[in-house]
Order: sequence, then C-alpha cells, then structure tokens
Amino acid sequence: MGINSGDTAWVLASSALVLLMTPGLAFFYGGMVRVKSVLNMLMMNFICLAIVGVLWVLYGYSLTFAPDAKGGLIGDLSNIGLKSTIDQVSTGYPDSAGNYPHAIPVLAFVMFQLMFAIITPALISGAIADRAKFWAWGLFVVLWATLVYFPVAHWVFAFDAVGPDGTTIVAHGGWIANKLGAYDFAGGTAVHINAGSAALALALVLGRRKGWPKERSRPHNVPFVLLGASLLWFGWFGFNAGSSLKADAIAANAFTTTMVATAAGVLGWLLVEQVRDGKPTTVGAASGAVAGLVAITPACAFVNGLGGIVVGIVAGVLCALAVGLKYRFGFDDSLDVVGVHLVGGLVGTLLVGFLATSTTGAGTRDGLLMGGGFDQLRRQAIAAGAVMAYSFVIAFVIGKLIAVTIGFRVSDEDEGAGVDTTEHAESGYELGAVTGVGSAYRPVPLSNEAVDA
Amino acid sequence: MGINSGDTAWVLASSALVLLMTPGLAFFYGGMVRVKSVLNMLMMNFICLAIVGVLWVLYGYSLTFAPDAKGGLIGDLSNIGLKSTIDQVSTGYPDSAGNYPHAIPVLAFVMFQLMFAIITPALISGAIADRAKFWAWGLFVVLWATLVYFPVAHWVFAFDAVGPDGTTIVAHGGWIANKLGAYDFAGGTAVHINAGSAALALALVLGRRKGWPKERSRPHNVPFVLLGASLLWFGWFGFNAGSSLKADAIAANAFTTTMVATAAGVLGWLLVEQVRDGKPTTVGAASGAVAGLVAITPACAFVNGLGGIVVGIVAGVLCALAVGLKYRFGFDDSLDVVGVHLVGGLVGTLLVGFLATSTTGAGTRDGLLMGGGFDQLRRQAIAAGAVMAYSFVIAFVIGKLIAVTIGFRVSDEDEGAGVDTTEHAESGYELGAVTGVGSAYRPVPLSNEAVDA
Amino acid sequence: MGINSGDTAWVLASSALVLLMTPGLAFFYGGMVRVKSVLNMLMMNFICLAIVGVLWVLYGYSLTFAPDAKGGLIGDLSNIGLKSTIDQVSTGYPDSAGNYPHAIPVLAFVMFQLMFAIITPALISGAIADRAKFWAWGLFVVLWATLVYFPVAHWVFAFDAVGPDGTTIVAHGGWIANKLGAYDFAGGTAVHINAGSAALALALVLGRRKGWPKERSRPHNVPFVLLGASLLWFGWFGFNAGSSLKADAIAANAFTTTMVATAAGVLGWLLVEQVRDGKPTTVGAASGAVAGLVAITPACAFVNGLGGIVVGIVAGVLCALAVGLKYRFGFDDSLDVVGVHLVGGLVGTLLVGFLATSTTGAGTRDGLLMGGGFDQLRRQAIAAGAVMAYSFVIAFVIGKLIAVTIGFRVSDEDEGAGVDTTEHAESGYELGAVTGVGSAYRPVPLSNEAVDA
Amino acid sequence: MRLVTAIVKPFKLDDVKHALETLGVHGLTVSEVQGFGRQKGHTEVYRGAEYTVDFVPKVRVEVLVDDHDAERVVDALITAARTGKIGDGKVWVTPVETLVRVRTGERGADAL
Amino acid sequence: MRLVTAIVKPFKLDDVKHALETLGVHGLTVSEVQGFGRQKGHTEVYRGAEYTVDFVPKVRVEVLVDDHDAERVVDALITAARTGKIGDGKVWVTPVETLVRVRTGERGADAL
Amino acid sequence: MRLVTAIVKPFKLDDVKHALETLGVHGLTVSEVQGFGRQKGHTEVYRGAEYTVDFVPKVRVEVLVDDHDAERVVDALITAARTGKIGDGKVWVTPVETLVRVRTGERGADAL
Ligand SMILES: Nc1ncnc2c1ncn2[C@@H]1O[C@H](COP(=O)(O)OP(=O)(O)O)[C@@H](O)[C@H]1O
Ligand SMILES: Nc1ncnc2c1ncn2[C@@H]1O[C@H](COP(=O)(O)OP(=O)(O)O)[C@@H](O)[C@H]1O
Ligand SMILES: Nc1ncnc2c1ncn2[C@@H]1O[C@H](COP(=O)(O)OP(=O)(O)O)[C@@H](O)[C@H]1O
Repeated sequence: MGINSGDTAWVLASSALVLLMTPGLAFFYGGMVRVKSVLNMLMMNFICLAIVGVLWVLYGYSLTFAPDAKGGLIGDLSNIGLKSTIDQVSTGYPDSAGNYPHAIPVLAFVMFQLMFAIITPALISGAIADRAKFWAWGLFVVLWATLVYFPVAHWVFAFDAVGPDGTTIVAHGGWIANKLGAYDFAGGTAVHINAGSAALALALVLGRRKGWPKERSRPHNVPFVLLGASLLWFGWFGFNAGSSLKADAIAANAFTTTMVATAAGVLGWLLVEQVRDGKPTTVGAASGAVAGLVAITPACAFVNGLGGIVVGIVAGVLCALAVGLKYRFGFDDSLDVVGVHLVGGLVGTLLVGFLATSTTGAGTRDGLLMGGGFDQLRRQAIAAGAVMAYSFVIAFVIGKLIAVTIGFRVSDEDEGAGVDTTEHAESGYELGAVTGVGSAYRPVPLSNEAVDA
Repeated sequence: MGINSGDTAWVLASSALVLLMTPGLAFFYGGMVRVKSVLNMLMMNFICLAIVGVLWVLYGYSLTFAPDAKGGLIGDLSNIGLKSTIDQVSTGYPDSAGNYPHAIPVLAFVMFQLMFAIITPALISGAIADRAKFWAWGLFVVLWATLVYFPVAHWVFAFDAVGPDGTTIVAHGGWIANKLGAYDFAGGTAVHINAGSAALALALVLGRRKGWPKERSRPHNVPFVLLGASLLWFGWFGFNAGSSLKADAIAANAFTTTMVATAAGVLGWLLVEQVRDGKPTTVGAASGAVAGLVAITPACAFVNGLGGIVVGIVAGVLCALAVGLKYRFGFDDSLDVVGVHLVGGLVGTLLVGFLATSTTGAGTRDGLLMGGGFDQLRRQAIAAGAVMAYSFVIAFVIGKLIAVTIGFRVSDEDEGAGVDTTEHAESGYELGAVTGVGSAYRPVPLSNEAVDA
Repeated sequence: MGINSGDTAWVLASSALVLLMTPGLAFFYGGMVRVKSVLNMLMMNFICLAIVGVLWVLYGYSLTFAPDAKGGLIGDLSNIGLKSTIDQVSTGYPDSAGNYPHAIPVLAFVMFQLMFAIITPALISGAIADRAKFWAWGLFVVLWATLVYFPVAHWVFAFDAVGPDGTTIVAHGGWIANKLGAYDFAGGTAVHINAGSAALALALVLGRRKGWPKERSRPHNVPFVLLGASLLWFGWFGFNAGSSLKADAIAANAFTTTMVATAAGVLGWLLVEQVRDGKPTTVGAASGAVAGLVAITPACAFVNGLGGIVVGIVAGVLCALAVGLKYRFGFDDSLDVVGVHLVGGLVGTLLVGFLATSTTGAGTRDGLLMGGGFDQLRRQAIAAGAVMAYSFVIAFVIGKLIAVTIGFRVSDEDEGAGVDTTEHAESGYELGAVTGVGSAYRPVPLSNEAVDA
Repeated sequence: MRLVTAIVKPFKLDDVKHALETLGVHGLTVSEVQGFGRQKGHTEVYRGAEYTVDFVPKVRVEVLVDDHDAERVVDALITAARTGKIGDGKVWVTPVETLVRVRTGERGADAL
Repeated sequence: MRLVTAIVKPFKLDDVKHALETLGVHGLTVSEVQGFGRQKGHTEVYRGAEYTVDFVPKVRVEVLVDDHDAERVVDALITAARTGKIGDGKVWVTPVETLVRVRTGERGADAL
Repeated sequence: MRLVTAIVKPFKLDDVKHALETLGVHGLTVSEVQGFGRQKGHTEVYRGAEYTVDFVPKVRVEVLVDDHDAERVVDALITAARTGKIGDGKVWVTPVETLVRVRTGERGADAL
C-alpha cells in the first residue's frame, strides 16, 4: 500500500515539533524556580525524553497501541521492542473505494505518539520543584508511565482499526475512545488531566517546601519562562494539528483553533491580572498562553475559530483564578500544574460537550450549545473523571512507595543549599567578572599523569 | 476538490515557522535593551500574538483577503468571524487542464497570513523601547493593524482569483498586486517598509529617552540577541519559501535566496564594522542577518542564488551605515527599526526592479539589469512610496491620538526605575546567590486562610 | 518531470531544521565557556552560516555534487554559481516503470546539503575556545571547507546517478559511497569524524590555554548548554530523517532510531557519571544526547529501534569515558570535540558494520552481528580511517600556515582579558542593577552634529 | 559614630533586618560577598572534571549607628544571625569620623 | 589617610566620578549594594502572589584620600550625588592606618 | 583588632588566598568591585556607537587580623597580588574596635 508523502511529511514534522515541547516546558518551568534549582528543574524534564524514549521502544508503544488485550484497558504485547512496525504502514481510514489514501509509515505514528508519552510525565515535575531526589523522580517516571500513561493513552488514543469496508473492526482499541465515545482530539484527558491529577498527588506526597508559603523566591529568569512558553506554542501546532495524522482540512482547523485559543488565553489571563493585581505580567502572559493551549487540546478539531476564542478566554480566566487554590487548600503545587493543566484540561474537555460542532469535518456530534443536548457533555465528564481519579490514586501510591523506600524528598539541608549542587554537582550560572573564585580544578582521575607532568 | 497534502504540509509547517518569528524578534529586541526593560520589550512583542490573533479571526482576515470591497483598497466582510472558511479550499492557480493541483485548506492560508499580520506590528516596538505604556501600545496595535496592516496587506498580498480557464477573474484583490503589478513576494512593502515607516512615526511621537543619545546602556544580554536572530532566520524560511503556498521549485528557490542573502548580509554588515569600528561584533552579525532577511523578502522568488548574494550584501552594508542616521537626525529609534526594516525593505523592494529574472519560474518580468528596462523599477518605487507614506501618516495620527488621550509615554520617574517593575510589576532576573533579600511574600488574597493558619 | 510535493515539503522542512542546528551548537558550546568568551564562541559558529552559505553558492555545491571530475575525488565545475540548478529536479531513483516518483527541486537538495557543510566546520570551533583570533578562524573555515569538507562530502554523499532503467550510470559520484560501498546515511564520516579529526589538529596547532588544565572556569551558563542540546536534538531529525530525501518509511525509521539512540545516549552518559562521579549532571545529559545523535548519524537508516538503543548506549558510555583522554594526553580540546564527535562518529560508523540489517528497507547488507560477516565492517573502517587521516593532515597544515602567517592565537594578555572584548569589542551580559557604570557614550561619527547640538 | 559590619548567612538576612527594625534602626546597607573560613564549600563536576568551590555565599550587612547604640546593635545582630552551626559569620565595629546625609547635609546622628 | 565611603543612587555615579576627577582624585572603587532606609522599595506580582522588594539598588563609592583632602572630597560627593529626594544616601569617613600600592610598595599618600 | 582590605586583580585571588593560608589566616571575605584608576578600561561598540567602560573588574579581599599580625598580612597580600603592571591595586589597614563570632559570641582574637 502506498504511503501519502504529504501526510507523512506533516506527521514527521509534527513529531519533531512535539519533541521540542519538552525542552520548551523545561525552560517554562526552569525560569520560574529560584536560581539554585534551575538545573534540577531542567533535568527533571529532560530525563523524561531519555527514560520514556527507551521504554516506548521496549514496551510502551505495544501496551498503548498494540491490539487491545482486554476490555479496552491496555494493548497486548504484539509490538514489543517495536516488533512488526518497521516498513509497515498505519492505514488511517479507508475511503469509499476501500483505499487508504492517508497511509503513513507506522514508525511515523510511533514517533508522534512517543512525544506525547514523554511530555505528560514531564508536566508533573512542576509540582515538586526545589525538593525532589533526582533518581527518585526518575523511578517515578518509569512507574507512572508504565502504570498510568500507557494504559490511559490506550483508553483515549487507541481507536478501533477498521477494514477496507469502513465498518468491520479488525483490531480493538481503548474504552474511552471507542465505547464511551468521548472526544479528546489531542489529549485533554490523557495528557493534561492525567498529568495535573498526578501532580496534585505528588505535591501531597512530597509536602510543602520549607517556609512555604510565607517565604518564596521570585522566578529567577523570566525571559526563560517566555522562551519556554514560545517553544511550547510553536511545538503545540504539531501536537494538535499533527493529531489529524494527515495534512488536511482537519489539521488546518486544529491549527486555527489552537492559535486563536492561545491568543485568547493570554488576553483572558492578563485581564484577570489587570483587574486583580493592577498590572499585566510576563509570567501571566506566558501562563495564559499555556492555559489556552491546554484547554484547546481536546477541542481543537471539534470547534471552529470563534469556538476557539471562547475556549481560550474561559481557560485563561479560570486558570488565572485557579492558581490561587493552592494557597487556600495549603498544598505546595510549586509551579501550578494543577491550576493550569488539571483545570485547563477540565475546561477544554468539558467545553467540547458544549461547543463541538459537526461542521468542522472531524465527524463530531454537536455539543450542548450547538443543539446537541447533554449526551456528549456526559461522555466528556465521565472520561475526565475516570482519568482524573485513576491517575491521582496510582500516582499517590507510587509516590508513597518511593517515599517510604528510597525516599522522594531531599534533606532540609540540601533543600536549603539548593538541589542543583546537591543532586547534580553543578551550578546554573557563573556570570561574575571574577573568574576562578575558589576554583581548585582537579581533572578526572584518568588524567593525573598529564596533569602532574 | 482534492487538496494537495504535500503543499498543505508545507504551508502548515511554514505557518508554525513564522509563528516562531515573533518570539524570535522578542529575544532579538529584548537582548538589546537594558536589564530594567527586558520584560516590557518581550511583552510588547508577545502581546501582538494575542491581540492580532483574535482580531484576525474576528475581522482581520476578512478585511485583508475577502473579495475586494472597492478599488483594490480593502476586503469586504464576507469572511467575518472566519465565516465560510472551514472545510473550504484555497485553490491556487489552475493548470492547463483547468484543475487545481495545488489546492490547500483555506484555513492553512488563513493561519499562514495571520503570522505576517502579527509580526508586522511587533517589528515597530523596537523603536519605542524603555518608555511606552503597555496598554497604550496594546491600543496602538489594535488600531494600526486595523487601519494600516489589514488594508496594506490587501493591496499587496490579495491577488485576483481566477476561474478554471486561468483568465476570468472571479474575485478581485488589492491594487498593488494586481493593478500596479509591483512584485513583493513575501512582504518587503507590506511588512518591512510598513513597519519601518510606522516605527519612525512612533519614535517621533514618543520622543527621545531621557539622556539619549549621550547616555546609553549596553545590550543587557547579547546571547539573546543572537538567539533571536537565529530563530528569525529559521522561521523566515517559512515566511519566504512558504509564501509560494506550494512545496515546489519556486519555494526551493525562495529558500535558497533567503539563505544566501542572509549569509551575505552578515558578511556585509561585519565588513562595515571591521572597516569603520575595527572589530566585527555579535550584535552586528545578528543585525546583518536580519538586514539580509528583510531585503530578500520581497525579492526571494524573483532572483537567483547569485542575485541573492547581491541583495544580501547591499542590504548588510547599507543598513550598517543607516543605523547611524538617527544620531544625525536626532530621533531615538531605539533598536533601529528604521535603519534595518525601512532601509532594508526599500533596498529589497527596489532591487527587485534591478535583479528580477524571468528564469526562476515565478513568472516575473526581467529587471533593469536583466534587460527589462525601467518599467518594473518604477512599479516597485510606487509601491514602496505608497506604503511608506500611508503607514507613516496613519501611525503618526494614531500615536498622537493615544498620546493626548490616555498617554503613550511613562513618567520620567518610571522610565528611570525601569518599565519592567512599573508596567509589569516584575523583574527579569533574580540571579543572586542571596535569595530572599527583602522578600516579604504575600500570596493572593484568596489564600489568606491557609497562610494565617 | 513532476515533483513530489510531500517529499519536497519534508526536505525543505528538514533543511530549516538543520539550519537551526548551527545556532543550537553555538549555544551548546557557548554555555560551556567562561563568561568572557561566550560571544566569541557564538560568533565562531554563526560565521560559518555566513561564510559557507556564500561559498556553497559560488563553488561549494559544484565541487561536492556536480558530476565527478576524477576518480571519485571531487565534483566538476558544472554547477558553479548554482548554474543549471534553478527549476531543475533532483530525480532520486526510478521505480520499476522508469518513473521518478520522488523527484524534488534540485535547489531543495542544494539547501539541505548546504546545512551540513555549515555545521561541520562549526563543530570544530569547540576545540579552540577562548583563544583564537576571529578572522583567522574565518580564514580557516574558508580553506577547510574548500580543501576538506567539499571533497570529503563528495566522497561520501555523492551517489552515482542512474538512468530510467535503474542501472545505467548517468553521472558518477564519490569513491566512498560508490566504489568502497561504506554506509554513512547522514554523515558519521563526512561530518563527525571529519570535524573531530580536524578539531584535534587545531587543538594541537593552537596549544593549551593559559593555566590549563590546572586552572579552569565553570560553564558560565548551563541552561544554554541544555538549550543548545535541545535545539540540536530537534534539528537532527532533519539531519537524519531528512537524509532520506523522501517522506517515506526510511525517513520514519531514521527518525525512530535517532530518537531512541539519543535517549539511550543520555542514559549511558549519566550512568557513567553516577558510577564515576556520584552525580548525574546537566552538562552530562546534554553531552550524552549529543553523543547519541552523533553515533546514530551514520547508522540511522540501517538499524532498527533496538539497534538504535544499542548504538546510543554504547556511544553515551564511551564518549563519557573519552572526554578524559585530553587530560591523559595533554591536549586542550576545550569542549571535547574529539571525545564526542570523533569518538562518537567512529562508534556509529563502525557499529553499522555490526548492526546493519537488511530489514529496514534502506537496501543495506547485513552487519557482522546480523549474519553478514566482516565485509561491511571492513568497508566502514576504511572509510572512517581515510576521512580521519585526510582531515587531520590538511587541517593541521592549514592551521599551521595561518599560525605562521597572520597568527591564529590571541596574545596572552587578550586571552586573560577575554576574547569577547578584545576580538569583538562587546561583553555578553550587563545584568547589574547599576547601569551606566563607566559609560561614556560616543555615537558613530556620522552623528556628531545632532549630539553636539 | 560607629559602623557595625556583619557577615552572615544569606537566609538569615530577613531575621537580621527584623531584629534591627525592632531596635529602631532606620537604615542599613547590604551586599553579596563570598566567605572563606571553617565552613566548607562544595564540589562540582563538569564532564568528569572536579571543580572545588571554596567560597560560601554570605551577606554583608552594614549599619551606621550612634556610638552608644553600637553594643546593642551588635548583640541584636548576633542573636538574629545565629544558627549555631559553623559559618554563622562575624560582627565587628569600626569608628566613623564624619557622617553626612547626602540629601540634607545633616551630620552625625542627625544623618541617620 | 582617610577612607571616604559613599552610598549613592546608581544613576548618580557618573556625576560623582566627574566631580572627583575635577578635584584631582586619581582613583576610586565602586560596588553594587542594596539599601534599606526611608526610601521605599517596590512590589512585584507573580501569578497573583505579591512579592515586596524592600531593598533599593545603590552604589557604594570608596575613595582613599590624604587626611587634609577628606573634607573636600566629602563635600564634592554630597554635591554631586544630591537629587534632593529621599534615598540620596550617606557619606562617611573612617581612619586608615596603613595604605600601600601593591605594584610598587609605596606607602601613604604616595600610594594614591 | 585590625581589618586589612585589599583591592586586587581578580585572577590573583587564588594566589592571595594561598599566601594567606600559608600565613595561618583562617578566614577571609571577598567581593566583586569595579575599580577606576591609572589602569585604563576598554571600549565596546554596539551598532557603530562607542561605549567606553572606564571601570575595571577587581576583587576586594577583607581579612580580620590580630593587631600584631596586620603588617605580616599586608606584606603577604602585596607579594601575592603583585604583577608589577599598572592596576595591581591597594592594601590598607583600618582599626576594629569589637569583633564577635556570631556562632559562639567569642570576642576579639578568639573570634578569628
Ligand atoms: N579572618 C577573617 N577575616 C574576614 N572574614 C572572615 C574571617 N574569618 C571568617 N570570616 C568570614 O566569616 C565567615 C564565617 O566564618 P567561618 O570560619 O566559616 O565560621 P564561624 O564564623 O562560624 O567560625 C566566612 O565565610 C568569612 O566570610
Ligand atoms: N543606618 C544606616 N546604616 C547603613 N546604611 C544606611 C543607614 N541608613 C541609610 N543607609 C543607606 O543609605 C541609603 C539611603 O537612605 P534613606 O533612608 O533611604 O534615605 P536618606 O539618606 O535620603 O534619608 C539606604 O538605602 C542605605 O543604603
Ligand atoms: N584613591 C583610591 N581610592 C580607592 N580605590 C582606589 C584608589 N586608587 C585606586 N584605587 C583602586 O585600586 C585599583 C588600582 O589602581 P590603579 O591606579 O589602576 O593602579 P595602581 O594601583 O597600580 O597604581 C583601582 O582599580 C581602584 O579599584
């Protein structure tokens, strides 16, 4: 079967775009922490690329996208080690003549979906800034990806595969996508609610930072926050419009709604700041963009441009208000993963139930406000609730297990000194005109000969 | 009508690339200002994404690309709120058989063009660094986009649409593109001359910074300047080669000339610096790249590789000299928007009249040096002059109106303290090893309970 | 002949991605040097874009990819000034019907390959941080690109062109690709061994920095190191998967192995650090990613996902150990170009001889471990050795010539003061709250009138 | 007049400031310094090469006081800055001959 | 010998330097400090949470002078640094017992 | 007690520290400063506009010593910091009245 080179080009380009989101997130988060833990924050994100990248090839892809093993809950082991993927095609849906005009190499799909599996655990890291043991975090990523992300992504993203007649199911997928019929185009549930809910669990497991909330440090590098948000915005076009898996009108609509919801998210957040705090801030603009991006993610192919504005502005306003919740309830979700990703994910997932329109070409039922009744809203709510509950419980259990075994949190002393030096033996910057202050340089053991010579 | 997935993939990818140019510009500019106004500079750029993103959906696209309302001056209201765009195709030109082999979704075109509408006002912000009220700037962006960019882009970018026979005009476009017949492939007039001319107007409206030109601060973060220039260069391939709206030989030629003109622009600028100042600088290399990119923008599809070198080197040299003009004439165009974008835009637009060659496949008349006489040069000059005059006058009037009503410039005291803290209640960096100097942290009101508890 | 728009879109997008790698490298390197030479390091990279960009159009492309002039050693002059490239197609291989389904515009290929020619000399710069005269480096780039890169790229990347029958050779290419039959999909030999070997030569020519290895400064900006590594990773998808020149299954496999080898490279390097130094570092994670990327470059289309993991982990471990070699042998390869690019390039090139599998669709013979015997390993070793030796010798000679004529190294005094101020008359950052310390601003001569007035 | 100078741990600055305000001290000047002493620095590693940082970040606090307040200010500083761990720092007093407030030209205690 | 120390507003540094040069002072040393006093700091807001910055950036200027020059230098500093607004800073003089130029070993006034 | 203050070239800091350690000095405090004097600064150029940087980065080293050690410490500092080129800096000594170790409250020489 021939592959469509244009669709393949778009999916490959989108995969690269989504890859870049994880470093983008690292800088978005990294700029917000204090100077003594910037590297640790970058590393908690970067390590997800490494760990999940390897897990995905070994068994992650198979658990997520191999034919359903049982009950729409998890894939089987038929693609372990990426078996039976090389040189195979991902067919997409057949046209009326029974051809598959939008076939792409399976490995393009494998890579595209890998990037989602990477960034989802990375999102969680913002909740536990400044205080986590690095390898404990690494272990959490392994376990959470395996026990939560891979199954949940199967529920949401694994669609039943159909034969050339367009109706016979040749391989089953996950329960949310196929049985429940909730709409989540690019991951409002599987990515954002999932990560946000796990973030809440981990914030509770690790507890508050010393002195929080009375003492706090300012974001150490606000330009990095905006750089990160910009890379996220850029990469998110791959995330959302790439989720069409074709370079077509649905992708173009998803691109459009992504763009405009993000724009509206910025305006919504800044509006709240202007009214509440008296000034529009840079961190606020960056946060509003991310809130808009999060909320439009599930909805991007199901609403039109004006719908995108609504989704964005609602998300911008609600998330700007929601970041205060942690003070009210007293949990130290350090970089507001709950306020932005859980709340934004819920906003978007539920708004699909209100604003979805059958006119976008993505084959949706109409939402409540589009004359479609409560039906879709109900499905959306069930999907959101199921993912939220499952992720919270398992993340909490994994977190606790790590905490009581190898320990999840650094000592108070290390937290005071800063996790960059204690966990990574590095410091972020050395900008002083004074170089060599206190340096006594000892090269690697290997090199003693030459040095002594 | 089927869409061409390869062309669509390229236009979507190009749209994402051009989106990234605005953050790129933000860092190019942001690195050049002093540390006390870096966030404001980033924000003046970033807010253009938000404001113009929303305006475009509401009415901007319609004013620019809906069928001409009258005289080639402005589009009509038929696409208001992106009406009649979803699931529609942008046909491109028919082939000899009357088919449209290069059709793409209209929304892909809508998004691609939006990115141009965003970066053009953003370019202006460099002229008024360190001293503008943030919301006054926001209002300026709304008005200038509406009254200047949308009409001018209609003049230049809205081509008459033709029917399957290839000649019958089915919808009219703007006067410069169709009646005057000036060539501006990707926006030498509509983007760069337009922005540069408005920048001059605003620099005059706001006036010089305190102490300028005797006192000045160094660029606070030169690596950011180069980062910004690099992102601009990267994104500009979408801008120029994407303007073909097809992944074809014209796009490849535009890519080539863009690359080589930028390379030559760097060399040209550094040459001037070496001769005049004795050293080649990093800010100079970044500026030379931008000068080359600006100048090749109108010309990219109409010249060949060697022509690209000529355009780049001329632009690099002339812009490096032109940045001194502000001292001679005494206007504080803080980051040289006039010297780089107005001058570079004029260089490129006029050089088309000299160097255009019919061999590139873009269907151009030959320029003066290619044996085509003065005809094309005359058209180019008229287009450049018209846009320059219109933009200057309207920008000046809008600026003055804002200045006398809500005020455009911050107080002297705020300018001294730095607009980051006074306009945004933030500071760019907190890099001291000493954390908590003077911090008395009070969380959002909402949270008092938990804090007091 | 029609062009394939999907393939063209992918090659254009890939070209843009590879362009971004050079700024990415600049930040990867720039973050590692001390604050007094960050701009010089950025500039040594950035200038390669400018210099090689122009050389390529003038004669570089022709020397590399025009039909072989003699013996598979160098291309002829038929494409000088990009003659006969505009509006021409690069056919790719014919299908069984004698058609060329994957034709793309020649200029797309020209641009894609240009980006390789730019980054290869840029890689070398890391070996001579903090101490090179800027224009001496510029001259080195001109000579090394001309005498080393263009011929070597011809050896490796210029494949014989075949006619519609699929067998008749219509134009000859380089000896390594066609006669020797070594496999180097994206440049393990032509790019990484080539650059690494030249780096060793230059490190010897310029000699150690003052006080090295006893005195050293820390990386001045570790976040920049990770930013650079991230941009490299992102762009490398264009480098490797783009080298298919088609958006097809080979590209998707190259994308996959690139991703997973990089992930494994990070883990390999961090493992060594954990065992040897007790902590996993950020610089180590970034370096491991680059090591993985380097090693998978020649192999990306010839191994499968599991093979990619092996390549990455071997490279991560070996390169992490190899960066100590400079201390043992006493050469100041400042940023470990030898340890990462030469060693990583050798690892990847030789592993092809072990792990290549005919199942990837890229038409490879099987490697030693895949049942293919020693044959391919022998070819790989010859190619690696030939490039390594040639590059070292010529780079050494060019370097020495420059050193004895115009001088390659700055004075001890300038080295102490920092090459940013002495070579570029700039400083990287001005972050003090104290502005105007010592500033006596004198604008360009041109402007005296207005200033004195 | 006397100048009381203290080298203290950075995270103690807020406590020091509050203690001085309680005493009725109206002003002070702080700066970032690097201290070397009994308290050990730390070790960093870059690409396998160790880098020993001997200096520890400290804050210098300077307070101009009337002669008879010096001892009280010293005591307050010590109490506020003390953690009891190595590296708590030093406080010392030096004589000041002339003190002027720039704004008004007031001299001596009036300048405080 | 005397050491004249001044805490002044950063943007006044150039004026201060020129004033001293006019007096024939050959050298000075400056550093960045943070001041706390009558002049208020400012408030920042990050994601709705207020952050009060009590300290104000200042510059410390130190000038070593011969005893009989001290008063003239103090006066010049005050005049040059004055804006008349709160926060202009302080100038004070402390005794110096030994002063040596590192390069030559010259002592006392010869070291200036 | 005495406070010995030195302004030296940044790259000499390591030598200075070692010299003091050799003398048996247990602690010191350093900070970054900008110096103006005979040694010239440098010129930078941004988009053709010259920018003269008059100040040169220096390091201030402060050592509290017992009275009878002051002269030895001064000599050691001078020897260690000297390059013989303009800009080597100054060393001076000022009297200290009270010195307390924050951690223990020890006073005078015991606080060192
Ligand atoms: N002789 C000294 N001169 C100047 N500063 C000193 C001296 N000794 C110690 N300090 C400063 O005091 C700080 C604390 O000293 P240290 O010996 O580490 O602990 P402690 O004061 O608890 O004995 C040092 O970091 C340094 O800044
Ligand atoms: N008692 C003091 N000790 C040390 N420094 C002081 C003292 N009082 C003021 N300062 C310094 O002088 C600066 C200006 O003082 P401030 O009270 O704000 O204004 P003014 O000097 O105009 O009354 C402060 O920022 C601080 O750096
Ligand atoms: N009168 C002074 N007061 C305070 N610091 C001074 C004075 N003169 C020089 N310095 C400091 O000493 C440093 C070196 O002085 P300089 O005149 O350049 O060289 P040298 O000490 O070799 O004659 C200056 O950069 C400055 O920091």
